[in-house]
Amino acid sequence: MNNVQTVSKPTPKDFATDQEVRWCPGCGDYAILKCMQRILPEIDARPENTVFVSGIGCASRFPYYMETYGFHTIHGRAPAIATGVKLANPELDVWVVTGDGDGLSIGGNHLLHALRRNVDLNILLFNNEIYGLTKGQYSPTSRIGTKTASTPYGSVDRPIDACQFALGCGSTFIARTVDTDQKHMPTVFKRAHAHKGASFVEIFQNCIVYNDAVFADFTDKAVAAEAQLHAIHGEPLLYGKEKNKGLRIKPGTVQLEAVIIGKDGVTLDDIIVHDETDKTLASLLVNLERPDFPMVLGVIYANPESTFEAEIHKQIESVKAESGKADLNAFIRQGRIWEVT
Amino acid sequence: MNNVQTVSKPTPKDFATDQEVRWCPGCGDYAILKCMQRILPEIDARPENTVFVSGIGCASRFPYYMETYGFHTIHGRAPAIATGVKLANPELDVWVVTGDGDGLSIGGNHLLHALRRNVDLNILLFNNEIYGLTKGQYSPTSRIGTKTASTPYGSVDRPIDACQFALGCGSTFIARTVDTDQKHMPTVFKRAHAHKGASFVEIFQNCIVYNDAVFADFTDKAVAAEAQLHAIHGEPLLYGKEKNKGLRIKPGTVQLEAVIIGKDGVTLDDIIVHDETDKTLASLLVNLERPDFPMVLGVIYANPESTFEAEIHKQIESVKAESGKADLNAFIRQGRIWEVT
Amino acid sequence: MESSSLKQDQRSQASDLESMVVRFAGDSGDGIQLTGSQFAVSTALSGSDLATFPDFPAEIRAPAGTTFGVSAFQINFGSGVVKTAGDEPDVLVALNPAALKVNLPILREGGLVIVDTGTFVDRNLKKAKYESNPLKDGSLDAYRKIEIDISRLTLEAVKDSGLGKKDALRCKNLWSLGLMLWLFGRKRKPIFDWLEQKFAKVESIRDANIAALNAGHAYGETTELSANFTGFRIGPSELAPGTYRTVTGSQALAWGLVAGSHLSGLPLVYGSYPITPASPILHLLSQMKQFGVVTFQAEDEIAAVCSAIGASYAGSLGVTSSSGPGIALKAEAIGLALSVELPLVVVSSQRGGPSTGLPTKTEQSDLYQALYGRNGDAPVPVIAPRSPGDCFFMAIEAVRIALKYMTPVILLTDGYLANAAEPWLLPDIDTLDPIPVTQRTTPPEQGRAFNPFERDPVTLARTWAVPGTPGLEHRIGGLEKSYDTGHISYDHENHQKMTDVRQAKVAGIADDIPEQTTEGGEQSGALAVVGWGSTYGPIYHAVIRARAEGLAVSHIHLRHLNPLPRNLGNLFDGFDRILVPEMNTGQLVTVLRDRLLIDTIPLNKVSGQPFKISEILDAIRDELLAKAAE
Amino acid sequence: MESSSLKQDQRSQASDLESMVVRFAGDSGDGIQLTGSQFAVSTALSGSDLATFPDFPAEIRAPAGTTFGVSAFQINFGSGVVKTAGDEPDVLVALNPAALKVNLPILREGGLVIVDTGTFVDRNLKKAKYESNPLKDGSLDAYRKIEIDISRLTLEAVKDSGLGKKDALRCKNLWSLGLMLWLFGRKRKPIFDWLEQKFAKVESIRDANIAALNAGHAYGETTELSANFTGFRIGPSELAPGTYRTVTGSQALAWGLVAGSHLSGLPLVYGSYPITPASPILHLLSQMKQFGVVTFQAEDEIAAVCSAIGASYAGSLGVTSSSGPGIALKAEAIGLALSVELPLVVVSSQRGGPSTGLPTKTEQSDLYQALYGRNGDAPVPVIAPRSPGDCFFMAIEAVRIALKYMTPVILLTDGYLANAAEPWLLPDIDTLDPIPVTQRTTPPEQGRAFNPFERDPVTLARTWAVPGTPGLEHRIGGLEKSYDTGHISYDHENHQKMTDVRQAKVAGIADDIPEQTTEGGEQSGALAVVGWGSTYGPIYHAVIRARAEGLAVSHIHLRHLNPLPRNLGNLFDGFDRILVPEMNTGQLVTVLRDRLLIDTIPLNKVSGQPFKISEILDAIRDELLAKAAE
Ligand SMILES: Cc1ncc(C[n+]2csc(CCOP(=O)(O)OP(=O)(O)O)c2C)c(N)n1
Ligand SMILES: Cc1ncc(C[n+]2csc(CCOP(=O)(O)OP(=O)(O)O)c2C)c(N)n1
Ligand code: SF4
Ligand code: SF4
Ligand SMILES: [Mg+2]
Ligand SMILES: [Mg+2]
Repeated sequence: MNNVQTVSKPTPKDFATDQEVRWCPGCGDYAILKCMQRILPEIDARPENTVFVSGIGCASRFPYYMETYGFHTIHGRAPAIATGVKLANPELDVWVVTGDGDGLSIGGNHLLHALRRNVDLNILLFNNEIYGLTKGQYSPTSRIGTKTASTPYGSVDRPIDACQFALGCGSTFIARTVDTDQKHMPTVFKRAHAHKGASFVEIFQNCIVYNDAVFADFTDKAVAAEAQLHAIHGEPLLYGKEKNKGLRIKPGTVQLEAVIIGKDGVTLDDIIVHDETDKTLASLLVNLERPDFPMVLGVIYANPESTFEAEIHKQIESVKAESGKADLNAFIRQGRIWEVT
Repeated sequence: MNNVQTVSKPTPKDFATDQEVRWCPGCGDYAILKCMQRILPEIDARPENTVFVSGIGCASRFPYYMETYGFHTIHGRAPAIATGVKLANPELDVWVVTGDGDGLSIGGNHLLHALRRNVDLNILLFNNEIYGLTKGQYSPTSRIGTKTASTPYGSVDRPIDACQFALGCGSTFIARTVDTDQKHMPTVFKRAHAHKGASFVEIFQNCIVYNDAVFADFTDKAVAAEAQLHAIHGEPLLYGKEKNKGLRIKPGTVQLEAVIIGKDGVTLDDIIVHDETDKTLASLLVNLERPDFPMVLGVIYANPESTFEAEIHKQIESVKAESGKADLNAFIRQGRIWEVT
Repeated sequence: MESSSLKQDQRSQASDLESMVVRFAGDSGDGIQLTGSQFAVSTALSGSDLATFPDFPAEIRAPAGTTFGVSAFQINFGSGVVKTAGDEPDVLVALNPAALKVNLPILREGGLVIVDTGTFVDRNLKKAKYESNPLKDGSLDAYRKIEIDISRLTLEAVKDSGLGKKDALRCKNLWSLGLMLWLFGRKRKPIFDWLEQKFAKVESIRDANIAALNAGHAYGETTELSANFTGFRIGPSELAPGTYRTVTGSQALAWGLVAGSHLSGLPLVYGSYPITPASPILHLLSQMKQFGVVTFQAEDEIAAVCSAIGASYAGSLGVTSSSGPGIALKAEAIGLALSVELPLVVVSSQRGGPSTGLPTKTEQSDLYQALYGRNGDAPVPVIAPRSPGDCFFMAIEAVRIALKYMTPVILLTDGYLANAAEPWLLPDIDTLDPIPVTQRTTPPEQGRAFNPFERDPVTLARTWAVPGTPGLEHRIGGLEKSYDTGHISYDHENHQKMTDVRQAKVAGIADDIPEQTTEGGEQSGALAVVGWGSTYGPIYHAVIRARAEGLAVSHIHLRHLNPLPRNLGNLFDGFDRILVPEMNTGQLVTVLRDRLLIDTIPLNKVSGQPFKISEILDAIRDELLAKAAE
Repeated sequence: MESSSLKQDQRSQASDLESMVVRFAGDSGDGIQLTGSQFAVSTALSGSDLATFPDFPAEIRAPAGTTFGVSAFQINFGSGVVKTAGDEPDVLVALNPAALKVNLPILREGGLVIVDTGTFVDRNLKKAKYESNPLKDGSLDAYRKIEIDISRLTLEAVKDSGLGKKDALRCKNLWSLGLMLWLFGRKRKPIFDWLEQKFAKVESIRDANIAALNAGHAYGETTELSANFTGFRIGPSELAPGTYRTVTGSQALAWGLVAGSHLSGLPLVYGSYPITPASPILHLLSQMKQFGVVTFQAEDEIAAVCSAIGASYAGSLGVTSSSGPGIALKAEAIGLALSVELPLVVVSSQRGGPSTGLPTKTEQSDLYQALYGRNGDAPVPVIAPRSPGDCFFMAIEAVRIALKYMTPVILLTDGYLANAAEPWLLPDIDTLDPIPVTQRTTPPEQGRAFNPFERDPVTLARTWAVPGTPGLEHRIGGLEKSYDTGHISYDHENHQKMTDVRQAKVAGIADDIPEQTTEGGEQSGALAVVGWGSTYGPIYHAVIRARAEGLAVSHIHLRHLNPLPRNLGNLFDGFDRILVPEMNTGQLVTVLRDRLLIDTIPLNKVSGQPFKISEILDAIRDELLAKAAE
């Protein structure tokens, strides 16, 4: 542990603990850790003011490697514990780290309520479509037919889409990124951090041991440009190496269509300009299905509202202001009291 | 209890138990019970084949009043127990009765997973925007500012919309109806029953004691026609006493617009025709906000997929077919065995 | 069961016999709870000691007139010490046939029953499942009775108020209250004050209620009633001098938590999920925002306890509360709190179990769960208040232990304590001992690492460093931790050491709690009656009565259940036998047999109802007279 | 700790001493578990009795070469009875420095260590945190050692295979295995067969592995090694005649559940959520779909137990399973099952606690939770297998009790049993007792209501009527039910009656389980060693050794923990003292003191590791020699 007593600006190294990192060699988690240690100094985060709260899973080991405050809690409950942290001290910068099992299986309910309440948390869901820590069972994001230790004949459950779920929960910030993309991920983390309220970030994370290459169809270097669309607020939804592909509204419908500029008379003007405050658009973007459509990454939805803990404390302050100095002796003597002599 | 030994067609009375109904006089639950007892004979339900599974809450007392099989379980867990029932016996007709607290607060996770797995359950969520049984605390569907026993200064949590949540969970059937509407509710129940897979029905139910008239702005007889839009597959999305109001796509956007036929050049052709298999449309419809838009009732989304329990059993049957008669003695003797003499 | 002759017997005896048990009963819509609590207020202001117990129907609002819709409120008051709501009512006010049906069986033989004859019509008799009219068929022969058409008299009394018939009839309860005030010589003034305040904005209702109250009172004074009944006179009790109020266990508990927050200087964060009978604490605390109290109605009990743990982690006083099934759901998280050694108060309001059980009934069957209901070797201090007022002090005690020892603490209360009320000598908060809290702020010396599991050598509490403190950044979690560094450790010997230190820490609290004393009776004798929690009242009275009969019995009441007071074994050694009344199948008995290796005589009652004094008295007599005679 | 002289001592003694403990250790990537289990297979086929215990790293795949990435596999085999994986290895195979570092401390003094010198390079030494090379600094002086550059020899052996260096080096484990097979005179044939099958589709790997195996074997036979070591010879054990296989506790448990389903004729519905060390049962059952087994990986433990309850409600055999924290989450639902009296089997695989604790380590600290971890008075039968093979029979016993008594049953296994393997005399399923099940199908007589809580007068089990059955429609739930009708009842006396009958039903199972016997030793004596669960092995051997030393000690092993066998108290009366070894802080001790009011001597070990025979033997000696001498 290092000793942050000076006020000098911390560096990425200051955010690394002395604990040996114990993920499998080649695990996508390393890149996410690196990215986090990199961006925290850039956003002027103070180690003492930063808290990582996690559940249980490979991903949830994250806090041990961050030289900040950290709480490795119990399976699925990190959003609830983090809510308590924010209620006690709204000033803290709280990051929640969770996995697809931790956050969407056992912890689905807490995720739902942290999102709908809009607690000011930065929630990072490391989605590897598998239970890593317990040695490879399928998860709620695993595709139908996934063969795992618990589904030797293939899974039959319809998977959930994390972002679609977050939208349904009334989330005010939804973004997606990829573990290996050290250019894109930092921008998403910074936006998530800047958003006041619950920021939900899905990170496609490769589990090299139990589910290797499950996202390769859009994360492989060779195909990424054609398969990923990086949504940027105010800019047209374009993708492809030549940025000549894009999304437009299929005329007369409420559906999106993947088109090529210059083909069939399509021009740049036909392409929708990304509006991250448009919930319907967000819903269309997260619902696009591969391989007919690109995988949309970046900040898909961001529409700030006041945060839960701020409202709670506002109410307390207004009651305090109204009632004057609270006196417990006086309070318990309200109503009928009598003297015995 | 009555004795169904003959094969005569049951009547509504045959579905009523001899137990005194113990809801508050005037509670909306009575009307829902009556509706259920009415439609079961109409859909040829057999009492012995029908199971009501509920959690805990006023709504969850429902099974006690149905002369079928019934299981009043524990708070929030009815979807999980019902899933077990269907796994054991897919032939049973299983209804889940839950409240906004039971289903969306403590039970949110099980509801999510029953919906995404598409277990063949008819899930009725009695939404009264309050915890009735525990004497009136606010619920996850209560609007901001709701004053209750636990929020004397008004609630600050952003509410969840049940149908929006169900959509985010990947539900294959979503409908809404109103407790007092004895014409509309039966049609919705019948559709829910006919749908193979998880059918999610939100019923706006009045809690006369703790949250009276909270839906009055669209359920009051005086305003209902103007405030409710009954969505019907294949028919234009019209409402109003004169059926002269409707919804259209705001040109060039993915937004809906409430318009009046004959005004501003709007014609019937502009009005969207309801397509219950269109998920985006469903998302737009459940997201419409009162009072600028009507409350959309009826079957908002229905897009059947194969059910969880069917797939599970299909897999078992195919393994069985492949492996021939299973012999446990032989099975445990597979691999290395040796004799000691 | 106590016979009426026995009761007569006692009346001629010692100080605690000058008491009277009155039970108000009617439809849930009749305003019985209000009537009862206002009667209690007026009685308290007259200086009587008292204890009350509301008996709600399980339904929110059951159909009018049915037996399961009957609501009752019982009050025991007297000039002596009163610690239970009374075994058998001496007076029953029954505002409809169903109320009579349900409550007559518990009225003592020869007791007084007052009925509203106006409600004894066919429809109501049928709803109450009466085959014939009990007022006419001799059913009440064993009792003294006053039959009044309260309905009609009320309508008459309020006829000038302009209220419709339905609203007018609602004043019945005030009419009956007026009559009862007259009967016991209580003042009407407190009720007037209350009505003034409550209905300040609806004058018509206020006036109608006042009119009804006066009419009922006048009826007692002036009508034919005075011929037969001159009214009871119960003098003021000899309570210790000071300022009093009536308080329920829920109130005292909520206030005690806020007091704990005040005394420790830590803001209170209360995470809870509604459940009977724990919800009132949430309701009460949510009305105390001026004290900076954060109340959080979580999505479920797991989130509730987790939010409290998160709050404690962030340096506040995290408290959660629930009842049986909800406490079960918190088990895993309580294990986390004890593993990471964070302060946490868990209030467990016991109710009838198992499973959903009997939510509105009282029971003591969650002691096992509190002591043992977690995975692993997971010791947690457990304490239990013994009376409504004691909830205040035990809440403070829970906060004290949690903060001093960095541990979750379980406080076991129950449905009886939650709802029962008693006069309470108001404490002066300023004179209560402060609860010192150390949150470390100094970083370790340069080059040395901070170990959050460094321990106080005496208490064995770990060091508390709160997020926001520079230089003390650290990580904690539910995996086993190194004793020396606080980092994750899979080391064999370390796990043994940590297991031992967790155990030693909780066991060591025994040095920090009062030695066990007897409540009544000598330090030795033929029999000790040992109780915990809300059985205090009936045991207290039973022992006093038995001692008045010359029996060598003492009362020992445990407030600390884990660890037990150090001297308990020694104290028990002084008694030939130990009788343990419990509202469960013998859970404390298990603990005492295990910890002290002593045989005890269990006295178990699992009916959802508190013990009657007579039931315990009978058991004492049985041990000391019947068995001795054998 | 057992000294080497003591070990020598024993070697000259009775039947269980002709045994040898071998420990394979290497990096998690080295294929240690495969090597170990193949060695076990070949050993078993030679007729030795054996017990194995894998010791995984906590991480999925820790960085290569680190101490926390070391994987080990221990096997104890011999010509006598073998019931533990052995206290201290006699032979250690260390495939890299980290493996040596971690495992050397437990090798017995004078034991044999075989190291792969090829890995003792600076980089690896540093990773293992060695300051100097242990092969050179005298660290191994107290041991016999064989230093071989296994890495190089392996590369050489497989150089014709066409494998790259990395893949070629992967064959190191087969090389070592070959050497060990030679050392103990075991056959290579079973390994060839296995390789043929496993790598049928990748000939190059198969051939390389065979080449490595042969090379290792040849090395022992032909090189300088044979000068110093002629190999050990452990003859076949005297196991009972019959067909054997090796089985782990997880396998036996999964098969036992399927057998229970088969014997009762009810389809098995297994609802579970992955958790160490319970997951293997889920994995194994999901491979048994041909038996109609439904496996359901639920969203969490609550849904898992609920799905099993739902399945039982619908007439199947509902089973759920988890470990400590997950079992805690199931508490509320187990309460529901016992309240509605549905059959349910709950498998609890204990691991190090509290909280997340030490997931990969074994412990017995969830006995409290099993017995007491629910709200209300909520008795549940609890049983515990004592060995891997016993898991099969106890799984059937759990099913039998659950179905016969309409109750949830908790089966307590642990991380050791789950992963440990032993030779198992294969039972003939056709000769096992069927489990009769009655699901009522006849409607009540016309006009009479069906009461689902009508009870069998002997077992007190309620009537089971399954949805789909005409005429038996009914409702059940977690609220208290009327004894007479099964409807909701708030009646006081009824609650007492139902509480009593639930208790009596579970207590009555004592009439339906075998009387307790001793495992070894007389029915009376100076000392009884009383255990439960996986401590069976070490207690068994310790008692045999102590008896060989002439000490009057017997072994009593409980498989039924609630209710306890009827005669247990009587049996204990025959002993002067009772020693209770447990891998917890004394949970069975609590139970025995409470139930039988007897003092016992606790012997507790909470280190995540099974007891060593010597630790128990020392405690026995301590009681019977040291203390007796005092
Ligand atoms: C209450 C409880 N249930 C189950 C577990 C076992 N468990 C630990 S992590 C995990 C799932 C991990 O999957 P995920 O959240 O996707 O994280 P990953 O390991 O893939 O990063 C499970 C089932 C546990 N620790 N606690
Ligand atoms: C584990 C658990 N927690 C809490 C409760 C208390 N409880 C019962 S019903 C309920 C909420 C009821 O609200 P809702 O589901 O909306 O049903 P309603 O009564 O409004 O129909 C609560 C909090 C319980 N019975 N069990
Ligand atoms: S198991 Fe998968 S997710 Fe876990 S550390 Fe290894 S590679 Fe990463
Ligand atoms: S409390 Fe509300 S929801 Fe419950 S029965 Fe009464 S009116 Fe209905
Ligand atoms: Mg994962
Ligand atoms: Mg509700």
